[in-house]
Amino acid sequence: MIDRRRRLAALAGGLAAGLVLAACGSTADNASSGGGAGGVKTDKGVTDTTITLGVMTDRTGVFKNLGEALTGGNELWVKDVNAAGGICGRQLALEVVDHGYKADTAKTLYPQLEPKILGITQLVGSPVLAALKQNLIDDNVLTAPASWSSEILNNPNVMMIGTTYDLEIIDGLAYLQQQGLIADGDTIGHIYIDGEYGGNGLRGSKYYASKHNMTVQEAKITSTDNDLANIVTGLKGAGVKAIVLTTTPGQTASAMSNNAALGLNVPVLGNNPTFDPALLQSPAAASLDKLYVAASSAPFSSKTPKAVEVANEYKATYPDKPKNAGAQAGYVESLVWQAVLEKACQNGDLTRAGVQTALKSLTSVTTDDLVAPLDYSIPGAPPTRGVYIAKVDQNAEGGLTEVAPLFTAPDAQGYKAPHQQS
Amino acid sequence: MNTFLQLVLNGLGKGAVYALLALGFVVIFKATEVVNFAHGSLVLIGGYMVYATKDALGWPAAAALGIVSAALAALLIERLLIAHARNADVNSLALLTIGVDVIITEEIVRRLRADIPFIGDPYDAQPLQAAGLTVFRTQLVALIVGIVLITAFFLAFRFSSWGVAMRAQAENREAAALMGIRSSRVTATAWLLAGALAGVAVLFMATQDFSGAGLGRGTHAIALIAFPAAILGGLDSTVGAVVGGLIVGLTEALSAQYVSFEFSKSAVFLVMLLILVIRPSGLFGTRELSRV
Amino acid sequence: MSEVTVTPPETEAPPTPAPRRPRNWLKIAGVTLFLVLLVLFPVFTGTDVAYLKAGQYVLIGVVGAVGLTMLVGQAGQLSLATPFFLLVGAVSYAVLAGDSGDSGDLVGLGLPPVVAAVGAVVICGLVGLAFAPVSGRLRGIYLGVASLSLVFLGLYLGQSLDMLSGGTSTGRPPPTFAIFDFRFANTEPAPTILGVAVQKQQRLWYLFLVLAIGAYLLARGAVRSRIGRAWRAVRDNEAAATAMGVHVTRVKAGAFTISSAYAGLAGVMTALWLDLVKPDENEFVGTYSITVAIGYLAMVIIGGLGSIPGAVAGAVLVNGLPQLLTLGATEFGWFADARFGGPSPVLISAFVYGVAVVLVVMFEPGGLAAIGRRLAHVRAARPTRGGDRG
Amino acid sequence: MTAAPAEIREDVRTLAVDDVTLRFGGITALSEVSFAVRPGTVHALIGPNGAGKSSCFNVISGLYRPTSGRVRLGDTDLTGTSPHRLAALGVGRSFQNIALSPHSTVRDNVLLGRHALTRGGFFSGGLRLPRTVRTERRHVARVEEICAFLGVDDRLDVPVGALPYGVAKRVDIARALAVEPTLLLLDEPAAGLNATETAEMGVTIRDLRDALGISVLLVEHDMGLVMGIADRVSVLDFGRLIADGSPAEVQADPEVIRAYLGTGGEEPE
Repeated sequence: MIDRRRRLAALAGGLAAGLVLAACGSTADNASSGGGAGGVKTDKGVTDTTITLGVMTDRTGVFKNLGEALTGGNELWVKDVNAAGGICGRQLALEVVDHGYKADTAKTLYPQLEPKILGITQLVGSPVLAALKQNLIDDNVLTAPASWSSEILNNPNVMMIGTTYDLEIIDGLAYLQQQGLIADGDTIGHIYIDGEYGGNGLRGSKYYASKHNMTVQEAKITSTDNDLANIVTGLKGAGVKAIVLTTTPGQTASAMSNNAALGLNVPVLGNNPTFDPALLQSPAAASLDKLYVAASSAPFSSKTPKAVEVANEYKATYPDKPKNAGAQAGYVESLVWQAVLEKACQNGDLTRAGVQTALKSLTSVTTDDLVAPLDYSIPGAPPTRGVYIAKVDQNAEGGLTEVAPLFTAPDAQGYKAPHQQS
Repeated sequence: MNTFLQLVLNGLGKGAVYALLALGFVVIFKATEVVNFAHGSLVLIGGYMVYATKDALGWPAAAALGIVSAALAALLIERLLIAHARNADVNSLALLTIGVDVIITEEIVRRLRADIPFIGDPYDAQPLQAAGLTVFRTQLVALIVGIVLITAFFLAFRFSSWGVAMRAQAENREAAALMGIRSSRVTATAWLLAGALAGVAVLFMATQDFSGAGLGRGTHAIALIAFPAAILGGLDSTVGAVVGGLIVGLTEALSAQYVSFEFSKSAVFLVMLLILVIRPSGLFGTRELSRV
Repeated sequence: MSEVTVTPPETEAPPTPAPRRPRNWLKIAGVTLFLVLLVLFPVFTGTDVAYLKAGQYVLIGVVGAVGLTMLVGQAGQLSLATPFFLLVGAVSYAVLAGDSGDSGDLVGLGLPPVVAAVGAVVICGLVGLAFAPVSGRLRGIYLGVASLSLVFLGLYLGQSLDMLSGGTSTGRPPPTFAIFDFRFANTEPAPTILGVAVQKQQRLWYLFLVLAIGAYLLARGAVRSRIGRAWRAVRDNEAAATAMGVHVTRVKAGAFTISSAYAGLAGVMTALWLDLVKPDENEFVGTYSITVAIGYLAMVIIGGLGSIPGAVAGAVLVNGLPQLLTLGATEFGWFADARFGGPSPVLISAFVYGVAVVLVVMFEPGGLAAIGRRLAHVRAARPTRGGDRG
Repeated sequence: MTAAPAEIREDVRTLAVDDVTLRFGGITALSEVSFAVRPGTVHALIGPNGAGKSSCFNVISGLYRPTSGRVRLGDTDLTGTSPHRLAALGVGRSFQNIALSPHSTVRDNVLLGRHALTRGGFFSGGLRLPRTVRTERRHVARVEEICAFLGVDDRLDVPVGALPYGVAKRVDIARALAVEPTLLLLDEPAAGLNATETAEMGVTIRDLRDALGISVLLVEHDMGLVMGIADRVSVLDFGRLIADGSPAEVQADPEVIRAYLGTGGEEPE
């Protein structure tokens, strides 16, 4: 209580005086350590009764739809696990903070969150992850980011959940070729957001093109460029046979609608973040039928039993929340955490170092097929290389139907991720 | 060649909307020498009203309501704030509009929550194709509306009593006041018209064809791209607004293809910079902003 | 020129030095107390580093805003280019002090951090000077919008020159700041003040505090001196300034240079604060975005154009409020319904500073500085534009 | 009327306007104008509206560059000199519409006049080095002297914007004097002043000439003032110099009378 009052005073003190009053509080370090219940070693974020995980999400910024669904998925998992008796004799709790997709806000929130948690089960936003990279390493906080870029695998504290963007695109292009939609020697267009997300996707298409004698026509955009008419005009001029997107849903709509409007009409390949079911209500709806989505997690409407179960539970618990693949992705993020925590519990070490050790010993985390089995034993390598391929379907809930569950291209097996160590 | 022609078409179509936006800046500047940084938020108000009422009222009535709302909002800003800040010079008033803009924009974005509504129902995403070229219907409608409105403005500036009064005021404030021209009415009318222009422009902006995005922060940002259009044409020139709008549209389209897409926004600003260094009051402008 | 000392008729009074105001002990005590509180701030926050981070962020704003208010308020040149110089400063620091990165594709000169920081500030000043052909020719809003092009240019260059900036994907880490062997990082053992360990964040706080106070004093001195008078003369009447011997073009260019250098220092601080140099992905939201440009402009308007203490107050409000509200949000559960369209820290902060800008222009063009002066009865006459006294 | 100053200083030199022609496009604003301001005299430049007084004034102060002809101060050619260098050459000027900084104090405004006499940029000022502070104090003292001379020393800390017009006018002249000029250019010093203030201004101008021994060139509409204080008067009409002599000579000149009556402009009071 004193601590709380002291902080409130410090809060006021930043604006004016009043700091003197605040000085009465103690500044003693209150982190406890040592043996806990059941002889399990613990440090931060774990007490005898509770394991606390952090969620750094976006509820008010540009990715609030995704953030809401992911957080919903995380919360469902906590509910399920706690109903089943918790992990290691402890109940789970989430500490959720909203950074609004702003790195400066996150930078301030992090030190407030860090002492309370064992690890992070959801971290939204490439700029946020980049800004916190050093903190996560310094504090040894294991983090499941809502970013699937293989560029971030050089951070040993990142726990990748599923396939990375580059592999999604490699698998996706292989699927298009398998279907006869593109052929060796073609020119393909790739519109990508400059940044961790888009750039990683581009790495995938460049790799695939190099294996199949294709030419990639690149177009770099920023996350707020929504009018792609001039770009698609240019791609049409270049005679592309397919367009790859690593873009936001809004940009996907523009690319699709111009693909139709300008009479280009080529197949378009995107990955998970490119699609949002809300697009089906936009003026671009009629032009979406050419879109294929290669994603590491199952679409919202996936027929995979666990995905159906999560979707139903999600709809029942959060009738107002946006329905997108974030729900399953959030759930699966936490499922992997569950595997890590259980392993660490077996090892008798629920410290931050302990969960790191536990993670590296996991070679096949199964998630009821929400994502392909995950292997965390190779540093820097994506834990899996399989994707779900889906196609836009007006009638499917969440707007996508699976056309190929867990598809892994031969080219994907041979691909070496940028920070892969073997 | 087709690519080039298509780009020119894209550029001209977008330029028409930029011109409408730039005209909004120019009308207010001509009458009051104030640069209205809140134009983007007027755009949002108009768009928000259309979004909020089009399901209940139908699109045409909602569109009309949106235009009226944006106009009234502009009038309110002028009557409630600008008119009461009598001691402030025109530069301070421009800063005041920045404050207004921040407030309105944040509030509308909050009200939109997760929605990014498209509001160009009757014409959006219905392209016309001929001879291998595509004309976006939104931009065609915008072009026609733009030509009609801009012609009406030219006529009004020349011949209506308001236009005469406004030009007199633009020439010399004190003299106009002495001649009995009611300056506050001219000023209020200018704001009202600028608001209405913003309300019209947004009907084309929050579309798949024009911006590729629905109403939101991005719509507000487009008004910022129209700023160079108004400035490079000359803030006190109606012709300048039209030419400026088209230059911005074409610069954007052509540099996206022939330099690089990410350069296209910088290109717009660099063209503006170049023109300003050569002609500090813009292509058709007659006055520098602040006098010695 | 000759300084003729003809004693004019009707004045037998010998030349007297400027009347010294009697020492205001109350004021001196107040300032001392305030400084002591700032020095002890890490003690109050203790292990709650979050509040220290918020405090550091305010100090970054102070440096940038003090630089901007000299340009906008004193020299009368409207600039929205602050984020561009923040970016140039941050990138320059990383390039000058950094190494070539894990994969060797970055440019890094490996200079000592102090040299790099000074170098970054100088580079920003020179870039600002290079903008002189534009800033010297344009006035008012024209200059404001022209300077906005630098923000767009910065975004483009940051994306394209990734061997310098690290690119928008990952950016590049700025080297840890160090003065000789004293590193601004966590060490074992660490010195303590009143039982609180002085670790990385505490050290950065003191570094930023020294920089901000230095920037403040330098600016206040300059504003009260010859150069400050020249700025105001150019702002108010170029012809008169010229007649008094002021080289208008040079003074304008100089003001832009100095303001850019201040922004550059704020940029170096930003890099150290974020532990990261990374260009934004778009121009509207981010560390070097238009939102930041508007924020800095709001700081100097709210503080009172040209007022150095006012700029500090503006920085506390614009940079501090959202940070504190955000911390309060998690600490005390404020803004719980932000995600249902309720108010969020960012929204409330934007409202507060938007309204403050409007109110200041309408009712108190001298801004917070003038309000403060009136409250303190420092001065009876009503000054309308703050910092003519610094 | 023609009382010479107490002593003629050696550094006060003749200002010679030599055959100056100024054209803007097709319009000739000044045509072959020549006259000289002798050291230590009060010299008035008069003429009806549009006669070219202001143009001539602006040529002298370097704002306009003449199409042909020269302006010299002693041996120094002012024609090609940048206007900002004139202060350092000993030319001070006041403005018709008081061009002071309204938000700055009287002291601050007048101190600007010391710009060319002082050195120092951002750092020397910012660091407030002892030397800077000492120099500054010396200049402040001199400025206060000048202000006392002009009778505005009781308002040194008042922002100029809060002063009555007549007082502000004097501050403007104080600033011109702070340059320590040998030639003082006054642009309509009596404009906007009432009769009492005008008379006081006349006394002040004579006084400062007498006390400082400098030359004064003034452009003025108020004939009473001009005829009362000028040692010599030059008259312009349609860009030409039509008369140049003592006040009495000029007043008697038929061409001058015609010029004033013909335009219906200001009549000699």
